[in-house]
Amino acid sequence: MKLESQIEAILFWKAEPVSIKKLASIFNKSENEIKEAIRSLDESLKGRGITLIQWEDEITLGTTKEISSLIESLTKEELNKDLGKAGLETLSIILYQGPISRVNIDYIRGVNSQFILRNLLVRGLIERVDNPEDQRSFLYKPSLELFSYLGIKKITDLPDYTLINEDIEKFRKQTHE
Amino acid sequence: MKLESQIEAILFWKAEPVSIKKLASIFNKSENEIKEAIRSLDESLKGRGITLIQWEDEITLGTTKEISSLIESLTKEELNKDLGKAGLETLSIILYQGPISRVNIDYIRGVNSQFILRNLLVRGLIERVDNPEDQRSFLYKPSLELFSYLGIKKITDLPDYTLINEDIEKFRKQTHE
Amino acid sequence: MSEIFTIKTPEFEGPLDLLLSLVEKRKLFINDISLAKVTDDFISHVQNFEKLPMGEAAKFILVASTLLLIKSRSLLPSLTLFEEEEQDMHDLETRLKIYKRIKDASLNIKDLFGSEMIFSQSQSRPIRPVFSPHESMNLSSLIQAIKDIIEALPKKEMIPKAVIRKVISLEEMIDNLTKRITQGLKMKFSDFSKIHKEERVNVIVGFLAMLELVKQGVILVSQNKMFGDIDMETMNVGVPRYD
Repeated sequence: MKLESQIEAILFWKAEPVSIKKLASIFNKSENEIKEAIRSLDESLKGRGITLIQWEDEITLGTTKEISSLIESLTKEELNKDLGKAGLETLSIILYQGPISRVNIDYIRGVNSQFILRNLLVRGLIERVDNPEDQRSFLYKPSLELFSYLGIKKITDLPDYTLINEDIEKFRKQTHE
Repeated sequence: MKLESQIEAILFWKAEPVSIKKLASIFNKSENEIKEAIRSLDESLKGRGITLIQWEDEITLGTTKEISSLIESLTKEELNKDLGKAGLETLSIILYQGPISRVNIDYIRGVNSQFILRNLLVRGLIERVDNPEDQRSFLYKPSLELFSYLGIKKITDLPDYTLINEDIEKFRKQTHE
Repeated sequence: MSEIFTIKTPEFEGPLDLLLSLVEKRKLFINDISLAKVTDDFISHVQNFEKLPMGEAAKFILVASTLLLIKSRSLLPSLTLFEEEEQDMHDLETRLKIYKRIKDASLNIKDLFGSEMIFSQSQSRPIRPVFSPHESMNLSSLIQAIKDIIEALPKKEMIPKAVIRKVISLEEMIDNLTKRITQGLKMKFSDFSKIHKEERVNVIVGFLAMLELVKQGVILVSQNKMFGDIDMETMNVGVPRYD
């Protein structure tokens, strides 16, 4: 059985985001071999009812977005689609610039983001990870749940992802010249 | 999008057996059309990690047989894994505050508890019951096994039971003002 | 339950949001010229905010003071500023540019959010539980966990009773300045700003007021050396003051 199919089975069974590192340890393969298999799995899933969602090191399976309106009509779970101005701004910063610290989010927004961050964490739209550069603080990153809400498979599916980040980088450089 | 892929998506999302009759009504097709599509889905899934499991009139998706021994050993491994701080936090809230909805657990923890709840359910530490106030959600409460494992007879035997619940109540009130 | 913790300033998410809306209302690009143009609008908005929590008000005032620097520079190009002030001015421009980029992007995010969702396996799918508590889960660790949670619960932010003092208006400052000048005194700008030594913003407002007076031809200003004090005197009353 091909590695890509084995990975598919594990993702289906886990039904939550799994890291490439974890998959490498399960199958006793290198991370590169896993990444390669994920790429071919993604290819094989084209035209199928299920799809692969990935952000950096984490992957999970979901339904294709072509069927979203049908499932939405069938689901009993409550879908909260209201973000509000503060939520929308903060999510956009985290999507385009994440993982990012609260200080940097506040810097871009010009206001304190503490409570809106808590709110987004509670809703599962973002996740908090340790800041490798500062033990006392956290970095915020998009969750795969957020990707599901947006109907994107990977971060580069966001409109103008590269362009926007290049622009922001350019603005930053100009100040420090 | 082909009907077989749409069926695949619905089965994936439902993650429990669905009758052919039900599928026919969801897609507004005849049962024969559904059966035809299921046959081609079954064909398409050959060699993949996910397979169709059909029993009498009901079908569902599952992992392939080839990988079942791996999944079995992973399941055992998972069950014995320490759930860490997230597990302790969530379980303690359910212990003191249960039956409690996920929204309320998330609110107290300040993060989303979707995955950790499922892990606690799988371990038989908590139980899921219908929420009488909201058809779309569940309430979570400690399992009887957990009670006897912890050596408590009734919930009020928990240390500082009243005090702790008062503190949480205070937090709720203050933020709802 | 979702917006409980957000403290909203009237209409605007914060000073950058207000500033951006002012620049965009005039259909301007973000640069020092456009920022100088909207300075007065910004200050008059801030003056109209009746009650702001302390922390939030400070953020608005900080931006206002940087805008005043930018405006002063545009009125008096030879004006020498401290390095830190130069940095603040560049910084504000950069922040506003980044903020605008993010805000524009957020419109796309808004359209995408919830429109064509990807669904994961249903949370209500059946479970066959196997009772397997981990040894780390015992009564004392669970009690410790809930106590830690209670300890970490966010405390409600106290909205300070003291309403933030309004930024002294440009008009008040001009009046004040005119009065002193016409009393025939020749005074140094640093003396003048000592009278209002509250906040840096007041010094700057004072400075700006002075520049306005210069423009109106009411007073004469001389600066003998770089970073030196600025002497002010009225054009019609020539009574010198000796230190």
